[in-house]
Amino acid sequence: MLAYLIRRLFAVVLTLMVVILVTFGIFFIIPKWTGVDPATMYVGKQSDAQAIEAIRQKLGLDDPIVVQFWDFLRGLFMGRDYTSGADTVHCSAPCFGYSFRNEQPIWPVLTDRLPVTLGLAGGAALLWVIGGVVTGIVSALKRGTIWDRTVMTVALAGVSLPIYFTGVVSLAIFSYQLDWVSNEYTEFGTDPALWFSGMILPWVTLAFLYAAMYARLTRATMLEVLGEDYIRTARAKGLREPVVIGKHAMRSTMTPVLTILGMDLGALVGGAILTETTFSLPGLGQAAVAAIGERDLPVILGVTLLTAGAVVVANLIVDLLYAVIDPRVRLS
Amino acid sequence: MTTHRTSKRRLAAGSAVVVAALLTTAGCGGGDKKSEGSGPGFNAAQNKIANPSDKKGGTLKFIGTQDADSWDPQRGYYGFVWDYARYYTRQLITYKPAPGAQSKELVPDMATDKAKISEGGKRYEYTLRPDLTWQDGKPITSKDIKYGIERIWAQDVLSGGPIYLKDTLDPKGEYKGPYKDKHPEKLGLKAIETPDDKTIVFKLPKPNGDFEQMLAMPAASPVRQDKDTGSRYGQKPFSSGPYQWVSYEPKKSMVLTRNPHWKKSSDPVRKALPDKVTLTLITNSDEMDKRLIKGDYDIDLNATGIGQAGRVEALRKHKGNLDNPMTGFIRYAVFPQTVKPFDKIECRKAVIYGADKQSLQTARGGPQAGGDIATNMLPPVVKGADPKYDPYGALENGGAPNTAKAKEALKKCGHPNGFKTTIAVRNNKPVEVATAESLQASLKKIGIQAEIEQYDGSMTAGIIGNPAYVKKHNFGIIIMGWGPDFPTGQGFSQPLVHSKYILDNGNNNYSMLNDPKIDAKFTQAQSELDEDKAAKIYTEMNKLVSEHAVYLPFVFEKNVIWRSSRLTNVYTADSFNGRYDYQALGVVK
Amino acid sequence: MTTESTPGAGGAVSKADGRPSTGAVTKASGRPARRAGAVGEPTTAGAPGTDVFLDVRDLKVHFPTDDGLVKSVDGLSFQLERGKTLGIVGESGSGKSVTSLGIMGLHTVGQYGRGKARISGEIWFDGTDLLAAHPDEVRRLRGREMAMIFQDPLSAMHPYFTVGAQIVEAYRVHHKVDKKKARRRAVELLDRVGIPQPDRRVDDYPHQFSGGMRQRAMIAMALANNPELLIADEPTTALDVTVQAQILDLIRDLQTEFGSAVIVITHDLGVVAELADDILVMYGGRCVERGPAERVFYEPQHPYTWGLLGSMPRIDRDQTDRLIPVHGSPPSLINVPQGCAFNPRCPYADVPADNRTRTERPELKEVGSRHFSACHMTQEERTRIWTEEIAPKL
Amino acid sequence: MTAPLHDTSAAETAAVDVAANAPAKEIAGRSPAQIAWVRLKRDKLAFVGGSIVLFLILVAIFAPLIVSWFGHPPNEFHDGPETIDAFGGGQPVGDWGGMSKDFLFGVEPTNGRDTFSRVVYGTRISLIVAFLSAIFAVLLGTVFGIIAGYFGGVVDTIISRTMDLLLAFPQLLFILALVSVVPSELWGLSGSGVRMGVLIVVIGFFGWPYVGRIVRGQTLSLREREYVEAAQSLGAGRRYILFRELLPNLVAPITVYMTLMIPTNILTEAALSFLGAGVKPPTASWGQMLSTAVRTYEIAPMFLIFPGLAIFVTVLAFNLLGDGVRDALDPKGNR
Repeated sequence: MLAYLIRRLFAVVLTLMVVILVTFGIFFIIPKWTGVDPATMYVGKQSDAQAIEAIRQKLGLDDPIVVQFWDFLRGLFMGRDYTSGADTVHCSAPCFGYSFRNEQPIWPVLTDRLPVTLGLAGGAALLWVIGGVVTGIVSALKRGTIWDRTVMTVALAGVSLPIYFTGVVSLAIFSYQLDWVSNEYTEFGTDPALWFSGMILPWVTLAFLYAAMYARLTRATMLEVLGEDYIRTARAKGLREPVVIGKHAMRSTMTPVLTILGMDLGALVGGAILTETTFSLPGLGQAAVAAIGERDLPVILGVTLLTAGAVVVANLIVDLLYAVIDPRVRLS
Repeated sequence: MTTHRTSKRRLAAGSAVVVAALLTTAGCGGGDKKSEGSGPGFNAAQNKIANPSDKKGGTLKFIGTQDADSWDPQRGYYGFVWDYARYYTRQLITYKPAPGAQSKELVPDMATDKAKISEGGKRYEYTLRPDLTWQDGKPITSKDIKYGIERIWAQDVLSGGPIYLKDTLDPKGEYKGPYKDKHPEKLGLKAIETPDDKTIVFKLPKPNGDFEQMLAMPAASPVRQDKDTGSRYGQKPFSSGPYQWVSYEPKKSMVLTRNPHWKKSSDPVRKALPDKVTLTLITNSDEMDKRLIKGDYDIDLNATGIGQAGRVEALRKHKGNLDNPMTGFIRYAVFPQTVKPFDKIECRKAVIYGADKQSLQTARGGPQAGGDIATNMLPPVVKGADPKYDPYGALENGGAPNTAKAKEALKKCGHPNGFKTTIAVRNNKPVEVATAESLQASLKKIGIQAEIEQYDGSMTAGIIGNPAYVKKHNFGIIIMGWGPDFPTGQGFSQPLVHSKYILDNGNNNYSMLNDPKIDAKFTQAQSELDEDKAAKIYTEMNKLVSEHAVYLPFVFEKNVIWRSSRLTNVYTADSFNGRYDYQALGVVK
Repeated sequence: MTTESTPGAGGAVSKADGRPSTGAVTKASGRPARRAGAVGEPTTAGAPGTDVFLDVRDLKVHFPTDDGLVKSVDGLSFQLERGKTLGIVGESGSGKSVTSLGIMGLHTVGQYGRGKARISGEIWFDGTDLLAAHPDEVRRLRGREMAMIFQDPLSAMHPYFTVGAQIVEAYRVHHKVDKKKARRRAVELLDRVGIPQPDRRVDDYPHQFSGGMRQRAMIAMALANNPELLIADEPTTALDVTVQAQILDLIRDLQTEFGSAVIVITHDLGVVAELADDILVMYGGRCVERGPAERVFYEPQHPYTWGLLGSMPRIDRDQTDRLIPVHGSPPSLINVPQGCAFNPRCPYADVPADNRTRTERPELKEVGSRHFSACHMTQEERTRIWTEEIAPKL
Repeated sequence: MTAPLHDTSAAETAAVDVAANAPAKEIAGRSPAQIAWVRLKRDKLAFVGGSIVLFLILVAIFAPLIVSWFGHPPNEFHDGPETIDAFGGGQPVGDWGGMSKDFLFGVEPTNGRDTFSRVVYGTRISLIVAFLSAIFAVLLGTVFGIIAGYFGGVVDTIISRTMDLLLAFPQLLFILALVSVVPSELWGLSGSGVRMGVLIVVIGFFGWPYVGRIVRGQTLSLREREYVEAAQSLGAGRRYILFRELLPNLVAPITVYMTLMIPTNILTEAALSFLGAGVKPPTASWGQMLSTAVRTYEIAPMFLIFPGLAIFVTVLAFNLLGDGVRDALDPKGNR
């Protein structure tokens, strides 16, 4: 068990290293081919050769990529100083980098945005798991009926709708036309009611998409499980049908659902790009898109790393959880 | 089959509801009465003061979607920062607190009077007013002003702001900035002298008629050395103005309250009416417009104009709360002469004639939100501008393209059937992309095949500001906009057309215009201390520029901006790109 | 009622003290009167002195599918007395398992949505017609009065619950006892079916058991409530040969001990030979031969039974000609062959005159004492073929 | 957000797995392909989906013809006062977003381009990118999947780890980042061609691990099967076994996966275009139209509705067809 964990954690670290390396490559090497000096993006309307040189130095842009990579890694664990001339900025560990656009370390930017994304993902997940799983089960139990066909067609329609379409349509109706909800993120601490009002549409639209997927998944799994021998055994014992479904069938049905949920949540932590863009939520995904637009490499790197980390860790958790749920799974 | 049909029908019914809901907007086309709403009237704050008042108190609520590039006075370059900075910074001289064109006049601020200019325009001397204090009550001295200005030299730490003063006072860059200064008080800059705490003297290597314009920028604000936090100063500047910083969260909010040590008697400019100034930054501009119209906030900090949706609603229902000022910006296309076939003037002329100016104006937002069709490259807010000077007939036929002349020009330039080129446009400015598409469409009609290249808007300095890159990537047409840093020919045109501004990186003279005659006009105008005479020289300079046919101006930009009914003492100021003069604003409680 | 929840301390669960006197038994007194009215099917049931408590009459189980109606069981009748063992034999797809699930009522429960089974006929169980009874009533009987042992114990046990928990659950559905007592019962049962260290293994998961042990555990689960009827559906198919014998022994021992009636469903006549009192041979959803075990074994009256017997490996037989295979494949249950369902595969299909085998479906006819067969051939023809052609080869 | 784009639910994967394993049981004498075809024809939803897909393909092929009959050239501006209210917000003149006989779907705000024509032309981009990237992903996935599954050992480990790694990447973010730094001329292409090429390669590249996993699993299980052993014992070469025995068995799962991947790719392409990383203007694409519509929906809702519906209908049609194909190839055959 311990050996397994150590090995998995090692794999996690390795994966993240590769992710950093690749991200580094994309944003350092390719721009070099295109002949654009990254330092020029930090100077204003009136650029000054001295300023460009200073920024290049401060960012270490002249160092070989290996050195830059090493500096970044060291910064992650030990923090680092950005020095140019007499001015030194300290970025304490975990130092994901320092944004010269905002004159602040990246980590607080990320931690600032993380709650938004977590709030979005968490709230939506609650809705879609309940909605998707319940409809999926009911559909499975009413297989072939009008209910089933209707729900499954709607679910198929659901997975066919891009969120930036449903999102904007819902905004047009509920925010612009009816003015029921706000189209701007308010922090929970500032005003919980406003926060809630601003989150409803993102939650519902995102949850609708996922609920559709989960309903399909749950239905299919449930149908498969209902065909299992042990369900017949449970019935043969004289168990009431709600117990058969609720205890025996659910336990098996939830395993794949939980797996997918873990991975989806992991991916959503950094990946609710479209939802956040559509609803102007200042989460990680939006930060990433904005950072790509601004070539704010430290932020891109930070979000990418955080996202990849979330996915990999979610995978690990799912695997561990699997071992808890399914006694047949041995961690080795 | 039944089920399937049922679900289809339900689906259809559902989408019908959605469509119907959406269409209630689309449906209300003509029948509406154009109402003036509750405000004092359309353009009521244009060239006059709307709701004049001296009543103090209340909270003035700004909202915005874009935070400052930096609130550090020496680093901020965004127009709204300069306007807003007057809340917490003071300068020796500043723009007159008056509506419209009057605002362009310079008046003394911390100085008792305008400069005593001597030595043929190479020596500027100011005396400070009494009772100037920092927010902690200590007096503001001439050394604080010198130290503040010196910070401009520390471009390695404090990049981003305007460097006119540095270029004018120390063109060779001999001084290395206060952080590397060996002087005990870090006041090693030779070009500025502070004989005593109340006197400051500037010594220019050569005269510059616009020198006081440069001193009116926030970059010339005092900074006290013991309060200088270097690159982090912008997080919480130490106030010399009527308001001081209480809190600031980047991209979220800011609160300013009265600086108790600021004395009205020492400040002839700032009204300081509200007790508190707040700024809320949100991300969605449509939501911002909605909240402004609703009355939750008073004014848009960025003043980039109400978005399409808000504009339609506001024009329909709240026209009285709108102003439609000129911003001083020109939106244009420029042809780098290094890129073939734009090395030939006739090819450039072909594009100028072939462009559909009305379509470009529509793409910019139409006559109100876009601006007037531009005729030449000097905006009306700049002295010496003549919008009637229309060398390429931009206004003929309501801005329609002159296909005949375009074809003729094409023939002359040796490409009778047109040619291929690339339009470079920033990817983060949808309106600019729209103008690129418009230009592309009209050029296609005369046979010019233009490819649109959307480059990274944040890399402007390194992409279109890099002539080698421009040439290599065949950017024959670059779409940009430019506004004056100060309302003179130098403040607007010099970076665009003067040969010394051709740089390897961060170039602004995209056309690579290198005409000694034009350069000479600037030298001539700068040594002219009489504004009106200088203006005449700039008029001539502008004609020379036009004759090169390297620019295709689209519009003299105008914005539709919102003025809350709560606001008092409101007027737009030419000196601040047509924004309201923020320091003058008050609110009714 | 008094001792119902406190099984014997010695571990042996005896029939007498575990049997509650529920209404079902009381009802049984009224049964003969109702049964007297039963007519139609050839039957020996109701004969004085017999203790028939399972009486299946004209059972039909049909499944509608996209391709047509699948007639898995099409008119099956048989009886079973207390304490006796019935073996149902046939190929896969002959309807054996469908029959057993039909008795357990597992076709109607949990069959959601479209594609529900259509069941008709009567299943009298201890005085109750299971098909007419309220599903809840059937459910209460399930597991308590009738229990089932499934073919593949690995897939038949829930992989996520411990063996003990699954036995405890089976017990507590029908007995209101606390978990401790139920657990004790589970250990006891495991011990009885021969699981070593039952108090430890009770907390193991099914996958931690070997195949044979799993089947023992399965049996323990089935016996948790001392059922009157135990249905064993291919109880040994998934097991090693050596283990098979052990399990069969166990079932036989337990039957003696508990006094349950047992239905053994199998395709393997060897299994039936070990256990059964009566044998029922199914083909294409119908009964083709039924009778006491010794008669079916020694005087089989249907060509299909001959085939089955011929397929049975026997040690005392010569290697070279030991098997008489049944050629061809099982009939489609959607388009059952006209006439005798077995006719396409029957080597003697042309023995009866008038092509009857291909046009007319043979009815079950009594061919001996409690011995029935559905074949158009005359008894003489059958006897001749059996004695002259088949028996010598076996 | 990457996840919803790549809707690879366990159920689908499972179904695919099953599909390849067992031959259809009830109707003997017909090949699995025939059985699948019969089933597919009977599935009315799949039939509807298939018909729409066919229709869309025809629309894409004959876009110029259709537009010449019913619309205006897709890049032609109609920003005169009769179509666009330039004095207000640049909104289309008239109700219903300027819908008329001339402009069936109304016009785009600000520049007055014919929405109908642009939606029609958008079909081309969507389908080409989705099809080619799916093919690319399937090619990569099949090749690497077979290699990993067949050779096993270190090769398998390396390929499997690579697939895991790719799946852990925040894909949309990466594609977005990649597309934004790719130069404007590449592979001898320029303009929209480059962008399309990049989109195809990048979407396909991030899609192959999904196919790769399935193919690898299939190959592994097929390798264990007797007939491969039999073929091997008969002295058949490895390559022979691969192509004669494995490939036919992979056809079913690959077909299913490809039909299910196309709608996903359509959504990815639209998402990238929506985020500004799609084809260059003025080339019409649905996602790019939507990104304009997001800014203008208050004044021109119809311009939001049509491209949105186009994506929805296309993706739904492919999903219906894909579901149908999957069910048809699923031996359990129970819907």
